[in-house]
Amino acid sequence: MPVLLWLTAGLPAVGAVIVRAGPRRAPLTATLAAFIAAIPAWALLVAAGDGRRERSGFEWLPGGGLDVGLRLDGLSAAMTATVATVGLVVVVYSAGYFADEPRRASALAGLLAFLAAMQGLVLADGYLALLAFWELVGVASARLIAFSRDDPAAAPGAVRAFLTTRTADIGFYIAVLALFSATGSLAFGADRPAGALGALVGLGLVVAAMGKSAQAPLQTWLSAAMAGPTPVSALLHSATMVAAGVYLLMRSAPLLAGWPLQVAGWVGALTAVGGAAIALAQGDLKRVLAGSTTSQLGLMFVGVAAGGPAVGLFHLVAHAAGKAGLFLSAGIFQRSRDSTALEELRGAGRDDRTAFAAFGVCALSIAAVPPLAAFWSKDHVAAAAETKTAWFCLVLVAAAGSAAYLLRPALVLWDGKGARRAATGRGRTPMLAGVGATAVASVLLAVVGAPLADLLGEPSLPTSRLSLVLSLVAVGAGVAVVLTRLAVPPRVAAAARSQLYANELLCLTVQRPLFALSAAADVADRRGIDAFVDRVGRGAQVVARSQDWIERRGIDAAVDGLARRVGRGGDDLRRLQSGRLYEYLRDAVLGAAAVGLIVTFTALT
Amino acid sequence: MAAGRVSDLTPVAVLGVALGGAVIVGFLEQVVAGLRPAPTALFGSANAALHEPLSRPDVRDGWLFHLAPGLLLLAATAALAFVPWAPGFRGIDLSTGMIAFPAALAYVTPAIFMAGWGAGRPLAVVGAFRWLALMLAYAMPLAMVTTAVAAPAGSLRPVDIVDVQHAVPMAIVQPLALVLWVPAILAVCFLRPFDFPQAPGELGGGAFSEYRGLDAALVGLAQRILLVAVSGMTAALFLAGWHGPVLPPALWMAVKTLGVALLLLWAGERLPRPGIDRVVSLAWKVANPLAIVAIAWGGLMTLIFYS
Amino acid sequence: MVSLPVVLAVAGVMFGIGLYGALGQTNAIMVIMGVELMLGAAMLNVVGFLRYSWPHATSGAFFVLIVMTLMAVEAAVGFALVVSAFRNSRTAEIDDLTELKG
Amino acid sequence: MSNLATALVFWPSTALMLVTGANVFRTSSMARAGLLLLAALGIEGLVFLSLASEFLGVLQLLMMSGEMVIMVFFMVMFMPDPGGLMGMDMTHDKRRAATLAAAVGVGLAVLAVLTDWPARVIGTSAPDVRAIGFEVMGRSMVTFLFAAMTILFAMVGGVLLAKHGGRYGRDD
Repeated sequence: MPVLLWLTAGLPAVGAVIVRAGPRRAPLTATLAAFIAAIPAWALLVAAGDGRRERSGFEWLPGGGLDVGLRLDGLSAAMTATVATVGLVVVVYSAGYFADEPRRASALAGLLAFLAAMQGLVLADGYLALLAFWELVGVASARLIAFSRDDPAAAPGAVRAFLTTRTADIGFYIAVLALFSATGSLAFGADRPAGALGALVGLGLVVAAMGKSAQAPLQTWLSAAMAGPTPVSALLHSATMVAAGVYLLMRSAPLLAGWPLQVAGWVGALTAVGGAAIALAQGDLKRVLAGSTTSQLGLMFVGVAAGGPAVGLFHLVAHAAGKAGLFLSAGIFQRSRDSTALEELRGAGRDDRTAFAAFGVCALSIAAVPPLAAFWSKDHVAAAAETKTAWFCLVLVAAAGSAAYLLRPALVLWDGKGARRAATGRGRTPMLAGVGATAVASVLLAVVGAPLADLLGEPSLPTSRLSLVLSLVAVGAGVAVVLTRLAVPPRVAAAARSQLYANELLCLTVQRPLFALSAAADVADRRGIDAFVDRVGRGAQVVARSQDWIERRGIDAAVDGLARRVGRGGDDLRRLQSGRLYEYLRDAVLGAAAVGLIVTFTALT
Repeated sequence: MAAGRVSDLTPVAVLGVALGGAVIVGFLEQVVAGLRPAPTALFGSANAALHEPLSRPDVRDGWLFHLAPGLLLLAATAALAFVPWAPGFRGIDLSTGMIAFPAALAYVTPAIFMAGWGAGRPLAVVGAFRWLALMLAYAMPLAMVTTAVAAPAGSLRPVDIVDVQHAVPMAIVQPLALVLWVPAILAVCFLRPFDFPQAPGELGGGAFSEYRGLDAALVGLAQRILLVAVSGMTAALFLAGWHGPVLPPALWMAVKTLGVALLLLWAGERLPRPGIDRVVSLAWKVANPLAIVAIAWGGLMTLIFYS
Repeated sequence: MVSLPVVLAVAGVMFGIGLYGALGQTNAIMVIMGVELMLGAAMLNVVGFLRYSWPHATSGAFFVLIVMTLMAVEAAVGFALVVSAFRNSRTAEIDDLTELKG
Repeated sequence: MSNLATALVFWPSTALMLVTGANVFRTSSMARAGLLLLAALGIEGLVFLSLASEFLGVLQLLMMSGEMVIMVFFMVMFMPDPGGLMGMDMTHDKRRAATLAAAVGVGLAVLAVLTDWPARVIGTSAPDVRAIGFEVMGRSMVTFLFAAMTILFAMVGGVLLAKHGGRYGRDD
């Protein structure tokens, strides 16, 4: 069983190397590697379902209490199977998507390397290993976003994504350091230490989760990351990497119990609504989906905070299938029209009805239409939030929003006026295979709620008739808003289009004060210190002039003599550096002998 | 090396196996060449060789020329001594046998260099240099493969490695190791198709071209003892050694060893001799990385099946 | 009979032989040979201590392993330097390789 | 290994080792020098064996064979007179080198004999292979990994140094 753990994390990495080494057969080897790598992950899920719990690791710093290793429990088993399955689907799809791309081996290897890091993240045992894989995931993601060399937005997008998540990761580092100094261990499952250190742990972990999961006000990087290839968006920015933040919350639930989870819940609820608003205002299909992801991840935060890990996990799994499908079918449309702008895509759904059907199924699932998967998971989130009225209301608004922002692009895609009958090009079969798999999963995953709760050892998921009814009403309201083309106040629309001014907010709260501080420092420097220095300088000039003549008379002559003598000494010493190896060696031996003698005499006396 | 593990009969036993094995290998060579195994022909040619006068190369390092067959014979016999023959019948049973065996084989290389250099003829020197290049390239896979094979037993003692195979021979568990091992041992006993130092068609006989009489006979004897040693080690490491049904252990081991030797001779007879540059580049660029893979595979198998 | 001082004395003499080679030889490869002999003497020291003072110290054996590795590294880098120098100035005589002269 | 057996192997071996080692620098034939060094270091392996260090002795025998054969290879390639036919002198600064070396060698030997070493013998057998294995893969793993990385870098760097040309193409 420990072997399976290491295989799950190691096989994708091996696959990445093999794919990179043999670019000619990259699609085939990548698909095979993803499939072979998925087998141990599924086996782990089965084993965990049978009640197996394993830990395999080694002591990293002996005596330091720092263990590095992998673990199998309900949460990691569910996550690893999700990651492996979505990864397999996306790699299969990518084999088609990158059919005409000359650097496809690099892209496919990058996907596999990312999978390896992600598997390590979800299987990691202890915060030290988790942190290491957390950073690896960030690096792999930045590399994939920056993949395109033609798109001018790719490199800035990667930098923004990397820097934003890195900044939030500082919270993780602070939390880990605080936890270690308070408890002397970085194992999972500890309770939060009391006092200021405990507060640092809670806050740091929540901030890290917010950064990775693109929660407001750090959500802008996700939009920028859409410059990456579409399969990358599907894998990283919907199903796996952004879910790492939610995973961190679920994994740290005992550490975060109390106010940190409340903070996370509030952030999630507000982000759910904000993300929905952003998604509604975007004119680019992938950015719509990015906004939707932000919103749905907010719902997961609420689910974890209000209902416990199982609720969040179910929504994570259901959302992973649905959102991956949406992105993948978006990629098919993108290939046919060479763009992801909604106006360019008008009628693309009619050109490719199979892809549109899959898009529809996944959209219905994410929009929480019964009986699809995300309907049930979102219902559990809503039912869990019922105890806290404010969250409940925000969740319902977000539910209405999700119906609206998914209906809008669907209508545009199905618009007959723009149909062109354009060909998708090479590689359609594997792409459709990937999309179809996610659509089927969006239907089938509806039943996994109870087994997932069982896997995590929780008795049942919260349900309530009231939330069920109100959710359906909210979905209806969202649909109605789009169909009736309800006018939105222009200021709200503008705000939503520009990411709810998150950048400006960060600018105002972080950048401006920093600038102001440096400006103040500058003034103090010029007025106070410079003037003093000037005065000292003028005084020094006077002294210097008076010394000048003393110097020329007496000191110069002495210095010249000294210099001449040093020069002669240098010439003598130069003879030591003969360039002859054996003379150096001889000097080294004599030196060593001298040291030996000194040591001996010191020891004797 | 410890006294308790070497009985008084050990030298006699090892020499007996060495000489007997060499004679049987001589018969096998006749069989492979398509002749009827005839003792008269075998001993007759040996006798004739002994009556030839020695050649005495007229160079300053000529003494190396006569030292080489001795070192070769010593290396071959030492290698043979580390092979586990049967539960009660083994040469030197070291707990580091799997290092000692390649260590003994490693001295074949300087011996052949001495032979070529001491002959003082350009072609012989070139033949020896080619041999050096070949053996340096193959020494690493040889040592690494022994590591891979020793992993399941958790011991470097050959006897333990034989015992760990009582159920499944190592050839089935670690086929890659066997694939890397066979060319390496063919090269180490300079058998065809890797017989660059002495093939008649290459460099006019190569490193051993000047050998006559007793020297030549000793080289031939050493080569046959080497073949017995590597065949025996192959049988022990990969074919479960003396384990087998019905027959007594020693007999099983003898059958397996002779089978391997016959197979090696037979294959060498039929395979074409590749160019030295191709062999060396293959050994460095393919066999060495694969040997690392073999070690990893051996470790994996150990973790899964043997721990 | 053999005892610790005897082993150490032998190692000392061997070290002196290596030192003579390293100092007195003109060819870079001969110098490397001298250094190898000196390292061999160092190993002999450790083995002597291992036998006569603390036989179960695995760290001593480990130290010898490291020295063997060091010998291989030293030889590999040394040969590479010799090849490189030989290619640049067609000689491996260290008397002629004096570019480092100050 | 009994004390008698140790002495029986140790004395002839060390004598031979010192003689061959000294002759390395007295011969003018490169091939002979390389082979003599091989003999000296190989015999050192026998000395290890006689001092009950089975693992180290066998390993020394294995390592030195490969290393010294490479040494011979290089000597023959890079020496002006590999066969030693002209009997040219390859030493410089002979007297000073000999004096210094003799002083160091004799000094070390005298120091070794005169020092009052702790006479604490706990057993007569060196650590067995298994214990060394646990040492290498346990407490000293980081050190050994470092050594492994060093030798890898040395190999790669050596190949790069010795390769014709560099990143800007062949230089000849």
